[in-house]
Amino acid sequence: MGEKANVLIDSLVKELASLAEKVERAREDLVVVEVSPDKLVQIASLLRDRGFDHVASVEGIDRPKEEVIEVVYQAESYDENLRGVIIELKTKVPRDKPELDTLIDVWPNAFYMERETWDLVGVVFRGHPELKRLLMPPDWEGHPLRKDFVVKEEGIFVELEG
Amino acid sequence: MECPRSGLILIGNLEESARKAARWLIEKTPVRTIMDWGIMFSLWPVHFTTSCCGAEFAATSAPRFDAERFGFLPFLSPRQTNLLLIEGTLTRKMARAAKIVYAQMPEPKFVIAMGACAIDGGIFHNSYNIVKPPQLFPIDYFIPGCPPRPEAVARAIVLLRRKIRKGAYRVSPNGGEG
Amino acid sequence: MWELIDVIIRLLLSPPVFAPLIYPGLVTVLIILVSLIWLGRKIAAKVQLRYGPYYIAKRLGGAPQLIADAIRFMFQEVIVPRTADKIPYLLAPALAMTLGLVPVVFIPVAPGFAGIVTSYSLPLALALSSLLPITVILMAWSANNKFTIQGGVREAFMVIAYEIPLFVAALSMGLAYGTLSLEEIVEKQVLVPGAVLNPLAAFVFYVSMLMSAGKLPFDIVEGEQEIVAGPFTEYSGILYGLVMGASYAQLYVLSMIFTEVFLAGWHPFIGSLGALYLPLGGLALFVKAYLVLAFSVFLRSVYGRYRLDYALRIGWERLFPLSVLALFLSLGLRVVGVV
Amino acid sequence: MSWRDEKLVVDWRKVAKAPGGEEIYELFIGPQHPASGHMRFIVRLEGDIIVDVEPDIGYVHRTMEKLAEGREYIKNIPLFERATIIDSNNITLGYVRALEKLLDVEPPPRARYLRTILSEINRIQSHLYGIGIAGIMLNHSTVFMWAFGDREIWMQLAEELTGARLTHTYSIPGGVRRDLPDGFEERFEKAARYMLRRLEDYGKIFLYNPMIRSRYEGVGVLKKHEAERLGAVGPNLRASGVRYDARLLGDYGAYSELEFEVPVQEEGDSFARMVQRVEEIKVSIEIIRQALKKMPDGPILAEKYLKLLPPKLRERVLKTGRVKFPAIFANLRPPPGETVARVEMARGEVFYHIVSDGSPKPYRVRIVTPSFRNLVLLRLLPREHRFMDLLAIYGSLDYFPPESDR
Repeated sequence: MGEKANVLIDSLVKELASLAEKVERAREDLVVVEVSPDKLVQIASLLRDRGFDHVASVEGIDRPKEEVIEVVYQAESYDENLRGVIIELKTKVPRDKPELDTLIDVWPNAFYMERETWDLVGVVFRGHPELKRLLMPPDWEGHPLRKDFVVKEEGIFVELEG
Repeated sequence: MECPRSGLILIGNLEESARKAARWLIEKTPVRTIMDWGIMFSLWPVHFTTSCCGAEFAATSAPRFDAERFGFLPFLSPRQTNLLLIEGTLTRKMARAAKIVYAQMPEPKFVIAMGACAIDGGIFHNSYNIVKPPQLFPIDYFIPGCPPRPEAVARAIVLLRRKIRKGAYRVSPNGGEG
Repeated sequence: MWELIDVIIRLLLSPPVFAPLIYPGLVTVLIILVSLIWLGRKIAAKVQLRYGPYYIAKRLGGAPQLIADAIRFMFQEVIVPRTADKIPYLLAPALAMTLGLVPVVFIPVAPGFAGIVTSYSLPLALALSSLLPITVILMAWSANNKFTIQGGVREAFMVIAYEIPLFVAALSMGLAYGTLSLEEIVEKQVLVPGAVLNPLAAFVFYVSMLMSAGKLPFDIVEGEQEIVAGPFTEYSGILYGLVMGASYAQLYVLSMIFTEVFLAGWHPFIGSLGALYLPLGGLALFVKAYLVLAFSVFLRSVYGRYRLDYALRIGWERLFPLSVLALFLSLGLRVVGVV
Repeated sequence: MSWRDEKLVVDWRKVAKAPGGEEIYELFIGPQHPASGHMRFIVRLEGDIIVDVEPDIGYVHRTMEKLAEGREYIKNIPLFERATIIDSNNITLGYVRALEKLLDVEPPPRARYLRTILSEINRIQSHLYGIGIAGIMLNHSTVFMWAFGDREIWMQLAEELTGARLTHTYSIPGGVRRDLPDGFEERFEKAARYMLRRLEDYGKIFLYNPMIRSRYEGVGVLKKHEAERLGAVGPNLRASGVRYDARLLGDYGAYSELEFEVPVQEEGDSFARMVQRVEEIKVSIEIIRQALKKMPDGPILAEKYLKLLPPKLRERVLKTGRVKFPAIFANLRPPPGETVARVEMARGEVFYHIVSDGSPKPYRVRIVTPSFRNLVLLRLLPREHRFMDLLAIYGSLDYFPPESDR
């Protein structure tokens, strides 16, 4: 990656260190930032001003052992020297009441991704105008990507049901 | 009104006698063979791509495996077509649509289940969002493969034509479940 | 006994019975329906590097494909949706087919041989052929389905866009020849066909003919990718067969008028055949009309579909001024006395 | 009621408020429709103007992320391939790259070249599929038949290379499954010359046909800064003037050793997107030509896995060029950790994020496909256009529902 890119990333890492709980450069093209839920919007708008103007993915990882759902925003940029880097914003949200502020004002293209995260993992994004089923049928209860939603594994004899 | 002599005396209400006349006309063998010949050569599938096998369904009507040679012309709405091709996985949401489309199609209709997913779930067999088509429609032919080659789809069409030619489709009860 | 058969034969061969029934009438339309749609599919297949209907009759190249389709349509269950109101829903296709065929009565096929010989056959034929859109709107309304209403509204827009240029172009030719009877127009084109005389009118007539029959690139009423089958979405079985036949019948009638007004009708008149039986002499008319039909069906494999407002703009801002120009052109021809 | 907003780029609250009322005509262009594909559009019209279009997807949601958590690592490759069956090497390459970063194994140079060749063949094949579908949306059946007919040539090339028409499952962690069959260069050269000639015919009958241009030009304009902020990907992004391509990151395949120029259009309307796809086919043909010339010799599976094979089997693999999977593939146990990979598919950039906890099955696999990224465009671009423009925009965006629903 270009020399200018490294300079930019290091300045960004230092800047984020003050706000976020933990910032580390996991790989050459990946910066992992752990943030508490309330400071998320502030850090996201800082990233947007630094050039990371859209989000590559919004995902929810269910961790039942630590009683927490980890919501991960991966921010990306298209301009010349920042294009190789992905900034990973991680926040932890309690599993029984997963609530978070929506980021569609900062990153407009997170609209459908947040809606899908609610649909599959069950994280409620406060302020999202259209939180309804996206991929699952409209009358579906429960959130399939949670670890307690068990799918029958590949048995040796797949029994014929129905 | 009981008729003393046997044979066909069409009196009584119009509706019932019209239906009897129609059935009498259809049952005559020359009319039935013409009807089978007509249906056999114009199997129009409805434009309803259910899943990723749709790419191979499109390749079947493409120039290399030209299915229009059999009179197989994908047509617009379920009303004018008589063949429903379930292409690949049938998710719950799509299954509702498929049942409605099957119900909308006029009577001499046939169903071909294309791809391993349409037979018994294929690679997605243990997914919670999958429905197995044999539970929904009376299926005439299954095409194995994921995705099946266009030759396999063409073979299914030819087999279906042979079945129609023999008139075997009339034996199966019309009101398949669903 | 023989006189009776002789009377029947003479009755059959007399113009008022033969014209509507056989030559320009029902039997020809049946032949046109069966062969034209098959020809269209074969031409489109040839352009698209494939075979088209083939296995139904290998040696004939799949010719009886349309007969198979017609039989299938005949034996398919006719579904009348509960929400549609039944009477107009069931009658409209039959009405469409009849209105598509009625103008055939006025089209002369040989000097002095037409269903009804009048001196106003051109405006009468055109006026009757413009009744068809009304039945299409009736179908759209009675089927009571969201897509058909969209189709009906589109048909209403399109009718006004192509009807006026069609009439003005045809009547400008009548003005040029000083007569409104198709027979005299054809008689006057012995040396110079109408298209050479007034190419503007020929172009405007042809394009608005395509718009009226809904052939590509003006396939907007039956926009199959946007509104499934336009006004004919809910029809199944023989009703859809009738409706599809009606649009081809209208195309056939308009192309017969087009050949008579612009391509010098039956003119290389085959005297020997004519002597045997008058309409046989008019074979050239049928051949020319069939070529015009084949070309308009060939356009299916060349063009996409215009947007509705673009097609209306073509109708209003290009075809209508052109047809007025054609009117002045033929006025000039009339004054100069070329004809 | 335009959705554009200076500060926020998109004012989602205004967009999400469905306009009700007397004169709104709501149409369900549903899963069964000649042109809707595997999804449903809920279109709200006011006269002929589209007031709001809501894509209702999820009809082909085969729950790949949940199934991936229940299967071993190697079994997920054919699973993720079913998301985009017409571009299968590119989508599996993303998963394999992420897995290789976890296992930190690097494919040998020859395998990287082979992966690039198959990726580009799939790109051409997928672009032709897109052009064909866009053509049938305008009822131009000739370009549909031509595109699907010419696509068969590339499918046959891919079949010779991998053995399957569509579902190749060609890239495996550490390399590829098959070596190049002999005589591949001549057949490719013939196919390339034929394709370049055919692209002129596509231009004459479809792209530069005045009738089709009237349907495409000025329709569905996506300006440059909106394309960036909305995260558009692939040809839709490059057609709006942004020179971004995941291949330029040099992270996978042999793209860093080949010179190729990423085409970019400026206008950003539907016509630019269609021209962009035709240009990208030409660039892909150029890439394959260079790759075939510069291809080094050598093994096609990483040394780390080759030495696990018994010696006699290893000889056969090196001689016949057909890889036999070493026993360890049955339950690969990558170290706990997370990796991210991005691969340029035909429709755009696919994004993978694998979280592993050391067990033979991944803890969580996140896949964001390019069509899912373009879904935002499908919601916003058709607003304030004519009803018939909806399909022109839908065709030009080249949106493939099974890939978006996963």
